[in-house]
Amino acid sequence: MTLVLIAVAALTILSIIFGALLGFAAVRFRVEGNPIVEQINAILPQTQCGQCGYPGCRPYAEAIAAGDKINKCPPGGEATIQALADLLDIEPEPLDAVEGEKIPVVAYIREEECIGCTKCIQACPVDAILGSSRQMHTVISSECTGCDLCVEPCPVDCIEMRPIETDLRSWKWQQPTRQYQIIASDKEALE
Amino acid sequence: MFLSPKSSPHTTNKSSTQNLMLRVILATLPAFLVSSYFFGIGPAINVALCIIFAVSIEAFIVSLRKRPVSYALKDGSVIVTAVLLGLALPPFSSWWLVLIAIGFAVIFGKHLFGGLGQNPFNPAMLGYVVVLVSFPVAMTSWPAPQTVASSDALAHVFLGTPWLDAWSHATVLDTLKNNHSLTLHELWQDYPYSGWISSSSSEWINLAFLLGGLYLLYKRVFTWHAPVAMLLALALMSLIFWNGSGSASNGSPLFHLFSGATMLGAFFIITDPVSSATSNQGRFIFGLGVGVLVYIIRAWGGYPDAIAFSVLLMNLCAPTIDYFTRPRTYGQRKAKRGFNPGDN
Amino acid sequence: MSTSYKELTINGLWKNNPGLVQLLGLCPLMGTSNSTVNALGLGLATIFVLACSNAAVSLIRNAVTPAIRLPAFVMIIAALTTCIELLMQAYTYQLYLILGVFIPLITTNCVILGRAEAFAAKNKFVSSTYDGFIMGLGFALVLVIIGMVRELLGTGILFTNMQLLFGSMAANWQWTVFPNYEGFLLAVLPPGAFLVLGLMIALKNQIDSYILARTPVNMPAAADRRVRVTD
Amino acid sequence: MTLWPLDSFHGGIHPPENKSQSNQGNIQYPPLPKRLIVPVLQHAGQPAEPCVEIGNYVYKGQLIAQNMTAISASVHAPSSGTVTAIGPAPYPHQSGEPYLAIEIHTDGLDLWQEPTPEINPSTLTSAEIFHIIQQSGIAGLGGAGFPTAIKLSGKIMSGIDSLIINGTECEPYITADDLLMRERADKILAGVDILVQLTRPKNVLIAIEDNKPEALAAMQTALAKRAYHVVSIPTLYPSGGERQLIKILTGQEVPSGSLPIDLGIICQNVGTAEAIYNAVALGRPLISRVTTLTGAALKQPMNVECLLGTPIQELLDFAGLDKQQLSQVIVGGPMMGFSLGNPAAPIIKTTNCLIASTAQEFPSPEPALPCIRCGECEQVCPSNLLPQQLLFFAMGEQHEQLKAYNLPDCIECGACAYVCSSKIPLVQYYRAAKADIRQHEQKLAKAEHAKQRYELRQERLRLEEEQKAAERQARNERLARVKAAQEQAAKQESQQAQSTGSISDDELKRLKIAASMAQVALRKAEKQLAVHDTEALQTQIASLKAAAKQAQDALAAAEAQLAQNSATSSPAAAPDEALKKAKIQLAMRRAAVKKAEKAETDEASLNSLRQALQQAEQQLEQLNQTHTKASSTESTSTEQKTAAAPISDAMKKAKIELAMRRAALKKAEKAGASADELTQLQLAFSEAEKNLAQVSSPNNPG
Amino acid sequence: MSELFLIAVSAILVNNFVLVQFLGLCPFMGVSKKVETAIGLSLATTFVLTLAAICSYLLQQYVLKPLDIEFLRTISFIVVIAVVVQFTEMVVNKTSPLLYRVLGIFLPLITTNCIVLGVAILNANRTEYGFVASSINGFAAGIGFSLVLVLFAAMRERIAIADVPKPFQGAAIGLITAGLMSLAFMGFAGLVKL
Amino acid sequence: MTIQDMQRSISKNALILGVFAALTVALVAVIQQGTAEPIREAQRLAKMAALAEILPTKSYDNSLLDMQITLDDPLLGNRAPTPAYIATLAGEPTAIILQATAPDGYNGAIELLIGIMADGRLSGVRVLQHKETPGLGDKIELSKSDWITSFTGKSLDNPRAERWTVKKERGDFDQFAGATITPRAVVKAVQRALQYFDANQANLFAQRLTASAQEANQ
Ligand SMILES: Cc1cc2nc3c(=O)[nH]c(=O)nc-3n(C[C@H](O)[C@H](O)[C@H](O)COP(=O)(O)O)c2cc1C
Ligand SMILES: Cc1cc2nc3c(=O)[nH]c(=O)nc-3n(C[C@H](O)[C@H](O)[C@H](O)COP(=O)(O)O)c2cc1C
Ligand SMILES: Cc1cc2nc3c(=O)[nH]c(=O)nc-3n(C[C@H](O)[C@H](O)[C@H](O)COP(=O)(O)O)c2cc1C
Ligand SMILES: Cc1cc2nc3c(=O)[nH]c(=O)nc-3n(C[C@H](O)[C@H](O)[C@H](O)CO)c2cc1C
Ligand code: SF4
Ligand code: SF4
Ligand code: SF4
Ligand code: SF4
Ligand code: FES
Repeated sequence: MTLVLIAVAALTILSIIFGALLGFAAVRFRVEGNPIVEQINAILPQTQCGQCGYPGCRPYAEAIAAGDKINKCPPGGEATIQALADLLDIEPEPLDAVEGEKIPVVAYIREEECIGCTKCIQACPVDAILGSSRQMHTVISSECTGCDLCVEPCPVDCIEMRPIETDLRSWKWQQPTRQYQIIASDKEALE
Repeated sequence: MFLSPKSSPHTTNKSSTQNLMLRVILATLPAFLVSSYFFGIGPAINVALCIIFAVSIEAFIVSLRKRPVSYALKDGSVIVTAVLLGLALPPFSSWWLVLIAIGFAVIFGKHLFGGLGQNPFNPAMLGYVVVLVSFPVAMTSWPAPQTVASSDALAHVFLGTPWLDAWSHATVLDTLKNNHSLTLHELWQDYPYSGWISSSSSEWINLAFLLGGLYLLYKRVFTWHAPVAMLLALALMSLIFWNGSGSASNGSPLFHLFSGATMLGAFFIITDPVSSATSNQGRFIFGLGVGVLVYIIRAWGGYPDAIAFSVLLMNLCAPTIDYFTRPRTYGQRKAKRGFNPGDN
Repeated sequence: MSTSYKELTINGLWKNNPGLVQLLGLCPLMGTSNSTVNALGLGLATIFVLACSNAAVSLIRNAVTPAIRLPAFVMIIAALTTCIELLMQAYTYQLYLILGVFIPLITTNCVILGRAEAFAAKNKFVSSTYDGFIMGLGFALVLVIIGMVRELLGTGILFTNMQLLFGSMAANWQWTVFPNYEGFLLAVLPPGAFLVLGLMIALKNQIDSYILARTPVNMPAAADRRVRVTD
Repeated sequence: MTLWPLDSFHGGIHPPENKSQSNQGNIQYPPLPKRLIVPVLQHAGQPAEPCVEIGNYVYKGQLIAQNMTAISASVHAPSSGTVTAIGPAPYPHQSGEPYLAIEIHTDGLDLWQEPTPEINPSTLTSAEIFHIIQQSGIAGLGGAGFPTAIKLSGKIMSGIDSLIINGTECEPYITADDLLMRERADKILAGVDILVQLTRPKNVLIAIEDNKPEALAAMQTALAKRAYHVVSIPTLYPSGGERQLIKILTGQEVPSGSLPIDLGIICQNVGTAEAIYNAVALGRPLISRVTTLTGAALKQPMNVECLLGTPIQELLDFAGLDKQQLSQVIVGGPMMGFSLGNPAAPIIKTTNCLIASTAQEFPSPEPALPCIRCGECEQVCPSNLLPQQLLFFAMGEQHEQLKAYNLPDCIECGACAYVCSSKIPLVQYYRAAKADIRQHEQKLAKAEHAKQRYELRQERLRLEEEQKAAERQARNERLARVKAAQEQAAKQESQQAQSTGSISDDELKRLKIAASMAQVALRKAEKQLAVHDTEALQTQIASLKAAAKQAQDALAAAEAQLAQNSATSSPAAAPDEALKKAKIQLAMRRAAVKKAEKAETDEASLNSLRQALQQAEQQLEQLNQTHTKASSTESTSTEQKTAAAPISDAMKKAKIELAMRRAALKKAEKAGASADELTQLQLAFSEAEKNLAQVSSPNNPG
Repeated sequence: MSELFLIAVSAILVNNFVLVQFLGLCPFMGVSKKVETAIGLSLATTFVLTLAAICSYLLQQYVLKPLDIEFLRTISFIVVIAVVVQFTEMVVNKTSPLLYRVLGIFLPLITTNCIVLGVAILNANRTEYGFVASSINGFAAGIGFSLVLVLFAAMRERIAIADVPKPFQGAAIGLITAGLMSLAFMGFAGLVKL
Repeated sequence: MTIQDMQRSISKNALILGVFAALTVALVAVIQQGTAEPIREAQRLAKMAALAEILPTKSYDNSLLDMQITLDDPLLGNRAPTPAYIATLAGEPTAIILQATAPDGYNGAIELLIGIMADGRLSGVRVLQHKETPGLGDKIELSKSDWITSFTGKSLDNPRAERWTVKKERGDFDQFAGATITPRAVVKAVQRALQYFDANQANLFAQRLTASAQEANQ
């Protein structure tokens, strides 16, 4: 029985000391803020489109920091998932979206149809639409992130998402096709 | 029309990977012949079995992955692996042992990592080590030269008739390891086949590999860095730790350079471009590492020959060596090497 | 978090299996899987500790402050481990000797602390206990399967030395599967552990993708989730 | 030849030279083409802007496209004739895609606008010379095509260390510079003189590979008493690369990311030197160049002096193209050139060589095998990169790693791919990866920008919200104070508070943004202050605080003014008021219709709703008309209105109607409405269209 | 002296704690995707391991043994380790952002790293180990861990871009590589007989 | 942060952790109390079983574990002093059980338990602990092969000293195929233990009195 008492006493004393130490450290060395959120936010594409289920990129960054999945941002696509996986040192997962990655687009307002209702202006998270009430609106395509949030609110459906135009100068080299890709049969592979 | 334009350059030189592999196979010929002189059809059976198994396994795996089989096979690299493994295994190994060795080499050594060019470990040595640790008895039983009749050999390999004790024969390295009382002279003397430096079959085989290796060096299949570094390191180590006497002293430099698989390793194994370091500097370090490890394991470790383990151990280090031996790019102030916690 | 028991079960045994998916608790998984009996012994011990620690943590989850959460949880786990260690020492002494350091190391089996932090610290008593049990079971299953595979490949025999765990009545459970087997040493040596687990994970991946390919995907409506940034 | 201490660079290769085919004869002059296609982008950088119109007559050497930005070069008419088209035209590029070009039908007269007197450049000041070079559209003729003027602009005042004249011509097949040096050494040197006058270098080095003895001799002879060094350098590809050449000649390396000029070195091609002479001394802008025509598919390989804009096809025919033999046309050399996407494309300033090759000459590559890390590529890379590592990272699209392994320092010389034993098109991987990285970086920059805009917007909305809340509160208080008294006045006030679209509102918005931005800056600084407390920061914060306060004050003042304004202009607001009401009504009706449509109400009720909608619309229209009248008569300022002519209201209405119908139709289609519903909607739609046509036809002035 | 050297060689190579003795595998598999992070974890682990070996030796010699409560070994060791780790993390986090980036973020991972408790317990089991031998063993265990972790990370960086068959991508090929590493380390078998 | 803040944090955390410690340790201590006896029993049984295995049951009548002395001699090769057990029949010493270590096994030391009868014959040898390669060297375990029983009945001069080695070196003892080192190490260790016994027999059996005295004291 004494052994029990000794044991309990010894470890309890030890623990009290440790508890006090940590209690002290918890106050003395408290750190504010959560830098990881900033880092995550820096990786997200800042399209502010809400497709991740959060109202904007920053809230999603906070959610990731709190443990949400990293594969919910369609505009960011695989690259963002990979970057997040690297940052957080977790396994990348395939994109959790119905259509997967999209080709880059910008909004285009068919001006002759626009009735100037300003609904799209209110919807655009980055103020990429110019115009005021009863005036025709146009999209500043260099500012538009292609989030398509303005499409739905438009009462006359005059906004469409157009693929970003390419020309000679935006033409880019593609990776050569791998040999096995050329000859490989199209059967479902072990891959 | 020009869906995927092809980039410059529009012309290339005549080198080709198939050609490289072919040369390596060709260069093993002297060693194969010498080996056959000593061990009869043993090496031939080994090599033939290895090639047959290797090609079938590779074809099978590639087709499992739904990739074009002919494309994967035509580089010939799997044949190099098979030939080298076949020459490294003891003659008259049972067929199933050969199968396990080459199977591990091709599957675990090569294709699980994505096939040619992507394997971190040397496939042939991987296969060798797998059977070495799994069947140490069979793997350390070398037949005494010119004792095994072909028919008995075939029966042993394919039907599993037991190995006659009379055939079995400790190699010099085994003896060095296990018998700490012989003089150097006695060490060599034990072997009745008159040789150049002394009298063991292993010298002749090593010389043959050296010949093939020099041919490859001449043909610029690889650079001198790795082989020279390895032989240098091995010679230096054995010189430092040699007290001039026999098996109690871990052997002389000449002894180490011409016993076991030294020359096979120096010219055919550590020169495998895929699994060694990439830059010349890196290859030199790689070779040094192999040489030092070979000596350490031979002299103080538990295994008689150490080429395979040393190569695998250095394969392990190769990416790290590459990481720390990046050259300084033109116009960069210093090479980007090592640990930079600041960046990211 | 109110996860149903079915979900917990599937999670623990397959979808989020600690050994195959979370890759936690690898040390005992490798270190004690060279024979079935070792694997079984440690597996049972782990189940016990996991279930009990989850239960305990869920009971005290509201009482700890962040600063001492880790030491407190660890203390509970260590205490439970010590209990099982003492018990094994008393009643399966031989096995205790064989498993050696891996019994006290149940304390640091990452699965246990992982579950304590990830599940028990947020859930009620019963579901926490169940989660602990199932996770432990999932872990033990993987452990035992690896143990069996390694034992079989390495020696050609299954269930040797079961008497260490089950007493003398189990002495003749030994089953020679391949008579005259040479023995493939690699399997019982350290590398074998990694290779067998690696192959098991690959197998699981393959099964998963097979299942995925068979089940028709029911497209979730993307619009459901869409949140307006602006209004 | 001067003995000059030579250094060397890492790697390099010796591909077969194949120069003797084309360097036997003299430079030839092909006939004047009927049609010149002159792209507005013939150099590295931004395109020039056309300054002629279709139908204009242009003289030879006349400016037809002006450089608008610094990194750009003007374009001049290569011959006299009529501009027949300005638009996308075939362009020498690997993609085969067209580009904006000015097409000139030559008149065969080859008329200069005015006779150009020869001048002695030494009489000109540096500024004048520089101006001439800038105006003459000179871009580097060595291949990269960098506008020469900017290259020279850097340190003219302080003088430079070395001027390197690049006559190495290290690529196989190309002999244009060789011939140029043999035949026009004096002109080149005269051009060099001008460059020397401009940049006052300590050394002038003319580098020529030792496989061109005639050129070396010619240059040496022409040198006369000049203190320049003609340096013979060993033949090794790519010693002509600017950075490699600098290393050979000076032993210095151009630091990654900086330019030769940072070392006080300028490197110019021999052709560029001649072009400078032509421009400064003869007053001739860059309108032609020497180009090598070679390849086994040509009967007479040669060098030609050809006008920019000459279709490549014509030149090849001139050199005796054997169409049966031809497999591809390579623009540039075999190491760095590209295979031409469209043979109708013209010669441009950077086109130094055309190789009409046969299939045997450049056989199509064998299928690439996997890289075996043999390290050949690493041995030859002039930039001392690790091509095989870059390849793996490029295949894995690991941009960070690619940057860490210095992909940006790859000069795309192709030496690695030339020696690769697995025949991997390495350069293409690098080009694709570089393009991806560039694209990715642009995306990142854009994201950052978007983030800022988003945050600004959030800030603005928040401020507006606060503002509104404050106003609401104020209003309530006021209402409480005046209670029942002057109900109408109170109402008006509240309307004004909400009124949008007046001038001062805009002003107000601007001020608000300014205020909020000041606030944001202040807060950021304060945050920083919380972390590191420095004096500089504190003063900064003080000033920021002041700025923020100022902004707030200005905002408050503006608001006060606005309140006054609206109080005074209240009568003008009356029609507005009615209009608004009508609109609201309209919107409500519309919404009702929509709802009904959605809910699939029966036709009858829908119709009645539609009628109501129409009514509302008419009402609105009337009001609108009166409103426009009113606003046009009244002297309310209309700054805020767009400059575009107001579309007549009727038309607008019709348009709106049309648009709505279209939208309804689309929506119905999407929702999978039944067939007759659809037809009905379609009918309505076409009616609306007709309507619009009616309304717009008399109205439309065009 | 040579005894200590052999202890170190044994812990680093022959009986490498990770590849041969199977301790610390979770962080070995989990934090080995990038060389930089691997180096960070290595440094942190080596630090904690040495510290833990020292602390647990003192605890064992001066508390547990005198009081005859050695059955509390596991519980007291782990609490000491947890507290030391957490305290260090808090201090580093606050005082040195750079050090925190390099080491700190890995510290919490280390409490549940078997190698720390494992070495402490193995040391305690080895009654013949004195203070110096215990500390050396702890430090060498850390070096051995670091060695294989960094080598493995460099290797995984390479494998990450290899064309690995789908079912093997990720953890599976990682484990197989680790297995082959362990196979290579078998070459050291018999080198040191402790 | 205020002083009170800190004090509160310190005392709160200390208290909670202390309570935890008290509770958990109490649990462990109670279990320890409960299992202490069975553990001692298990250890004792295990040891007894091991000892009993190598001594003929009829050759002794004392409780071996009670007749324990501590030995330390280089010939035994042990790193630390190890216990030895003396068997007596009717008070007369009949046998001794020693622990010896073969330091030169293939993978390190092999610990042996060696039973020697009073007349110098081996009554049995067992391996306590070893690290030899599974499948090769581990055949020295009785559960893998009965090689180890070949020692029974041998003594220092049976066979003669030069034959105390493996057959390969012209000795009397079998080696396993492909593993000479392990058996040789064991044979040598056993031989040394016999030499030790031969030299110290009288001394050892005399110690039994002290041993039992010690036992009494405890
Ligand atoms: C954005 C940019 C700016 C440049 N600015 C200068 C400059 O100021 N001065 C200069 O001498 N060259 C300048 N260059 C040109 C390069 O130094 C170099 O001459 C050109 O890229 C062609 O070299 P290469 O054919 O060897 O690649 C610039 C290039 C680029 C892409
Ligand atoms: C691989 C490579 C090879 C080159 N070879 C030559 C060459 O042989 N002659 C040349 O004048 N320019 C060559 N250049 C272009 C030069 O780098 C550089 O752009 C040019 O000399 C600058 O002069 P410019 O602006 O007058 O054209 C080469 C560039 C590269 C990247
Ligand atoms: C993986 C491996 C494990 C080995 N393990 C042992 C062992 O446990 N005991 C032993 O005596 N020899 C062991 N050896 C040593 C070899 O089998 C050695 O060649 C042998 O002891 C020499 O014996 P021999 O004279 O019968 O050929 C091992 C060798 C290998 C390759
Ligand atoms: C010089 C040279 C040496 C080679 N050495 C080996 C070798 O040691 N082992 C091997 O499996 N393959 C070797 N190969 C073949 C090939 O590189 C090998 O199959 C790849 O490692 C498989 O990806 C060699 C090839 C060359 C060109
Ligand atoms: S889905 Fe991506 S881009 Fe859109 S808001 Fe969410 S994080 Fe931002
Ligand atoms: S204009 Fe439309 S698509 Fe573009 S950013 Fe704004 S809301 Fe998104
Ligand atoms: S193309 Fe780039 S990587 Fe290849 S050799 Fe030239 S500079 Fe080096
Ligand atoms: S030359 Fe080709 S095969 Fe050789 S390392 Fe370079 S890229 Fe790989
Ligand atoms: S179980 Fe050992 S580190 Fe996780």
